[in-house]
Amino acid sequence: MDRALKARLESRFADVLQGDVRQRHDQTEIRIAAGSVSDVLRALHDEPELRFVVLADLAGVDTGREMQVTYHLWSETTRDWLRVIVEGLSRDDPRIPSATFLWQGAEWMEREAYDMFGIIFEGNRDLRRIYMPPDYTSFPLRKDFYLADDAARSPGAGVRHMERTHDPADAGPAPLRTGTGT
Amino acid sequence: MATTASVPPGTHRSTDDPNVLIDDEYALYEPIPPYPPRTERELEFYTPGDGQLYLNMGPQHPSTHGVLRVVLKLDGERVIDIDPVLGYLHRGVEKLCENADYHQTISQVDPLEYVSSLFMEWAPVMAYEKLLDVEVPRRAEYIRVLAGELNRIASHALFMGWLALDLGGLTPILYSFIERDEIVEMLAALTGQRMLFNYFRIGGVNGDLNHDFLSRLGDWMSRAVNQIEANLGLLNENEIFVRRARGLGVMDSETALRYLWTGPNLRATGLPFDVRRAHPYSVYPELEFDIPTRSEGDSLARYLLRVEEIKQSLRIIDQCLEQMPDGPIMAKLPRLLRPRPGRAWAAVEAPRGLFGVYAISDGSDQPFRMRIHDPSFIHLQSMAHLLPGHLLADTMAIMASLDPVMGGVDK
Amino acid sequence: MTAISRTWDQLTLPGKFLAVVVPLLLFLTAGGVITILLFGGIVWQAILDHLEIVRLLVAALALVLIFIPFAFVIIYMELKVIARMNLRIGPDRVGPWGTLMSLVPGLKVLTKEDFIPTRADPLVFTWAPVVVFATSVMSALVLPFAPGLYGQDLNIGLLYFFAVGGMAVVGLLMGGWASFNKYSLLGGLRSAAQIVSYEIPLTLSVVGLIILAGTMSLNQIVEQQSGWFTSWYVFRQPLAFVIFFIAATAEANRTPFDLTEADSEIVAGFATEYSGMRFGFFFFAEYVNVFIVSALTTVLFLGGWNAPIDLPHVAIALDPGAYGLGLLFFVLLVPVIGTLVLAAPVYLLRSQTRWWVALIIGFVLFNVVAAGLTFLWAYVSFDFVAGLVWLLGKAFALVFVFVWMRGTLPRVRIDQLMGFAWKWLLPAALLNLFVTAAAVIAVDALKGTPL
Amino acid sequence: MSLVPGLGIVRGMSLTLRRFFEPKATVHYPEVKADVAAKFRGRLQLLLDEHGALKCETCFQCAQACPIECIDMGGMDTKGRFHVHWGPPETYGERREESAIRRSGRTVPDPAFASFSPEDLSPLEDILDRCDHDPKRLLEILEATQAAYGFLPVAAIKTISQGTGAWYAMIYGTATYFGHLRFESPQAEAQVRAMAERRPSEASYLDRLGASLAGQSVAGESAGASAPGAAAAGSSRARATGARPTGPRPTRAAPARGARKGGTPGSRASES
Repeated sequence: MDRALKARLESRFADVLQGDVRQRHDQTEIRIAAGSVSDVLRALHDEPELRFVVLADLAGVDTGREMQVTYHLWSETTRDWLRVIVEGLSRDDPRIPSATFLWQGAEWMEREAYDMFGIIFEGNRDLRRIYMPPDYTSFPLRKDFYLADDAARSPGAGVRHMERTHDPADAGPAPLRTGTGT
Repeated sequence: MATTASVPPGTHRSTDDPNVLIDDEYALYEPIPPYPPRTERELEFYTPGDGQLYLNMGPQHPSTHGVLRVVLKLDGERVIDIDPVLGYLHRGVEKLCENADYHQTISQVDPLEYVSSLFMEWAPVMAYEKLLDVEVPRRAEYIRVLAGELNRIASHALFMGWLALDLGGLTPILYSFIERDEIVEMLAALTGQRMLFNYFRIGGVNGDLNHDFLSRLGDWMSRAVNQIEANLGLLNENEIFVRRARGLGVMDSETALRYLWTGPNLRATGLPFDVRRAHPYSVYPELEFDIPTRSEGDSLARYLLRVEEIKQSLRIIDQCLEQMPDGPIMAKLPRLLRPRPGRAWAAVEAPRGLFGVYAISDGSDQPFRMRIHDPSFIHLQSMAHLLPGHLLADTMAIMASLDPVMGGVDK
Repeated sequence: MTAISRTWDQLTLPGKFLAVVVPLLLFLTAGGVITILLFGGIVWQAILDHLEIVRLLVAALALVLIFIPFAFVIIYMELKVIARMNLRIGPDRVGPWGTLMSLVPGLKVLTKEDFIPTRADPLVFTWAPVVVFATSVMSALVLPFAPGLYGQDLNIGLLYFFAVGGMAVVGLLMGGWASFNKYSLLGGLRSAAQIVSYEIPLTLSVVGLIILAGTMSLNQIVEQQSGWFTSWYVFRQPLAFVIFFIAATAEANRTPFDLTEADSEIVAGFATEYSGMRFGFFFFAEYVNVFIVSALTTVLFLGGWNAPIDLPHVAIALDPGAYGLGLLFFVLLVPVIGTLVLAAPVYLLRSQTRWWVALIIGFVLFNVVAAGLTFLWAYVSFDFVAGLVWLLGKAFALVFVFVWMRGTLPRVRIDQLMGFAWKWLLPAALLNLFVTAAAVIAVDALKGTPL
Repeated sequence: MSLVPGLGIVRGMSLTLRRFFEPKATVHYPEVKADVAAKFRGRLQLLLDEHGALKCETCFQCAQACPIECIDMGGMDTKGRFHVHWGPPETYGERREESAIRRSGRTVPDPAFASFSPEDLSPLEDILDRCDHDPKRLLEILEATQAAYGFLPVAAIKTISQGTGAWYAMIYGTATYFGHLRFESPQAEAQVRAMAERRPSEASYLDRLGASLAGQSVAGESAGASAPGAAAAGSSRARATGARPTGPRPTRAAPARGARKGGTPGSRASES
């Protein structure tokens, strides 16, 4: 755990941080809102005492209550992985600015997050489905995803026996997990 | 269902969307999607220029390394633009991992990059150990490093054969398969499986070193270098191969960072970024090895860099065999794992680059969210940057030099 | 009526067959005899008058028939040799050591469905393989296999060969264009560019040889190389030999110049949409081309059907009539005695061998020995047997080199291919031509013969 | 790349020519078999103990642990019961899809088993509705099912498994855990009794055990003859260890998300 990094982050991003900076093992975790993503990422990437030039990962998360987008960053100025969690996206219409203005290579990861969670990355010029067929209607990694319904909605429905629309009458809404995810 | 309705003559229904009617003639000529372009990039790509034609490669193409489909925009033999289409091998591994318990996920992520499966196991195992605050015995760590480096050599050896095969050479692929087969037999003696070794366990490894493995390893190490050198004599010296691979898909380091390159491909552009040194994760701090880099950043550099990495891996294996401590190979853990809620990220240096796993626990016996970051996925993305201006013959050569594995690209 | 039908029903199946065939044969034989007696003389006279036409037809038919086995042999060679170079065993199931393996793809293409893709041009699509195969066989018409064993001895044989061989590109273009497939189109265009641009160094490289030989007739070129192997043209025109071999590799679409069916780029090139026997024609034409190119290289540079050393010509004068009745005893006794002599050691040395097994072994051994002796006698007493043996030996050695290169080398890119042809091979061929011409002029001047 | 142009090509060709005569790396497969590592675990097989008896006790732990649920078992369990599981002819792929759907958190409409279930499953629907498809009330469901049918038919258990989302293996573990649940119709009891008569008695099995431990082998022993002995062996071990309780043990609380994979007391007990 890199205490100096924690101090630096707290001093630099005091205004945009939501909650305190958490540290566990070799990871430092900050939480911000969707509005300040562009500024925070640019500052992390450009400023000489941070210089997080390597974007290791971009992941979408569905906690069951809200959507989150997680960035993992590496810098030669610290021994830790920096995890930037953008929280508070609504599950109905999650929107977040794209990171492709810094890392062109984030494009496909954002496409994947859109494909799996329906998160809209504003500024990504190629936000298509990447794994699922282009006319796919649902987002598989959401917690309320139900395969049988989804297969019934898909163009090839009716081929296999489990591809039939699930009638919500005989078993209520999708059971969400009790865990909050954090 | 919509497919049962009759279609007017001269048209047929799209396999993507049965509500879309495609004019047969139009559909016969171009692989242009039957729906209006949805994004800026798609509009740009599927707007044909003057005298340009679209060529659809795959998913059943001899050399697309699996079931990749790429749509090429050609001007004669020269490639103007490329649009890879993924998803033909998509298995939803992340969803499956969310619904299997922590032990079972290891066998779920195993076949991601099936030529280097041990690394696919290493990252999730490390992530779970961080979630559970487990201390892994040092002997287990050494065994992991040993097996991992063997697997890295096997993967790199296979890469050279594939590159030569996509450049039209029939023989090198079989020589490298001979190399790979010896290593794979070794690992089978160690782990019990040839390809999808379900070997790493949370808090250790599945089995200890045995005499069969050690005897095979010693026998192979004595002649590995000469054997590999002899096989490479077919390529390193060959004028045709060198002239074709040189200056192919040149990438400079800044652009490589913007495209999130890692691993040998990034090192071939001159940046010595290696997770084993940049963020040491196992007993790698105790081992000494160099990080070879090259400055050209073309296919030949990627090829030669992997040759160097094979030698470094042999060094690491030697040191592992010397410094291998005694002791247990598994940490004490309950059979049913329920880590306390939290998040963990672990990244390893796979043969293709940074392979990371981001696991979220909600206190149950199954990961709440399991994110898998695969380097092949990232590297394949930059084809659209590397390819334009090259010839059709170089398409597969550049892709082979990036060394993607479709099992990892389509998770 | 009923009696005939009852008799017919009582007949067995072979009986019915014979009852139909035998009278038919008798009738046809009688008719044939009468026809020959009436018009035989005229027909025979006509054949005698146009003997060269008949000879040409027979030669063309023989070439078509002989090239299929050659293609099979080359396919087996490719499978086995490349397998051994890959440290594999290769085909080992069909036939002894897999020798019949190359029949399997032949049967496969014979039994596969033969379809024409949608929107393809049926006429051109159908005729393209025919054109390719026909050109390769036609160009072989001037190849001298042995003294007196050739299709035609044209005094412009070499020119004819290049002219007809260059027609193959038409077939490839037809196939690539008519298939309605972009891979096929790219393959056809590649083959057109490649073959047309390699025609030039190929032809120019042999012009020097023609200057030296003073003729374009392949037979005379071969005869000029008789005697010891030092008189072969490869020693007088080494540069031309290298250029010719490289250009011939490109002509035959062989690795490293097999861009027309580069399987890792354009799936199968012009043959992507072909199946069944149409693909089989392309398939055979490729290997026939390999053999023809090797044979031509042999003829031009490696002495053709001449033995490398000047063997003394011994003629065995066998006059069967001189032996009279003894010949009968000879013919009857030699097999019996030979069988017994060869069977005796087998029977005596291995006690558990049954006597009839020993006799069978002895008979087989005797046949082997007799065949060997007959071949030796034929080799010594007939020139064309010796010539055929030497030419086929040299040609298949060159075929082995082609297969060897395919097992070793990767493929060049299209721009490297063209650049190599125009920047290196063409100037080298011109240099070779000028040097040869200057040398000839100088030698003539030194000899004092007027130009 | 060498300075002399073409030298590299010549070297490569010399290498291939040398390899042409070297010993080969492949083998004639059916005649020559490649050696398999001693630790190779690619083969799934039922192991026999030294008496030729099956070691498998049909505890379904492997079926529970299999990540893709491709393990299925049939045959005879340690109580000499008939047809522990007579599953439908399922292919690997169907099974995988089914498990994927079950893991997506809802019931699986799977008519595959209907072909070999003569019973009508309409009472089962009421029972499941009464217990609103709750796997935590599995014991209640099973008892009601036994009250309805007189025993627990395989089709009923499968229906319960798909209705509640609990694995078949877990339901089976629960049912075997409680002594008063039966798996055969009373008609099948006679069959079981007939089989029990055909089976060699436990005494003879113990004699053979002693004899083999002493070192001499019993004449006329073969795998076929000793396979039923396996069941006797299993039952003897079971009685010896007393792993057949009369009443239900106090059980742990099922996890909160049990509905997704049907964590049942019996299955948890059998798992830990």
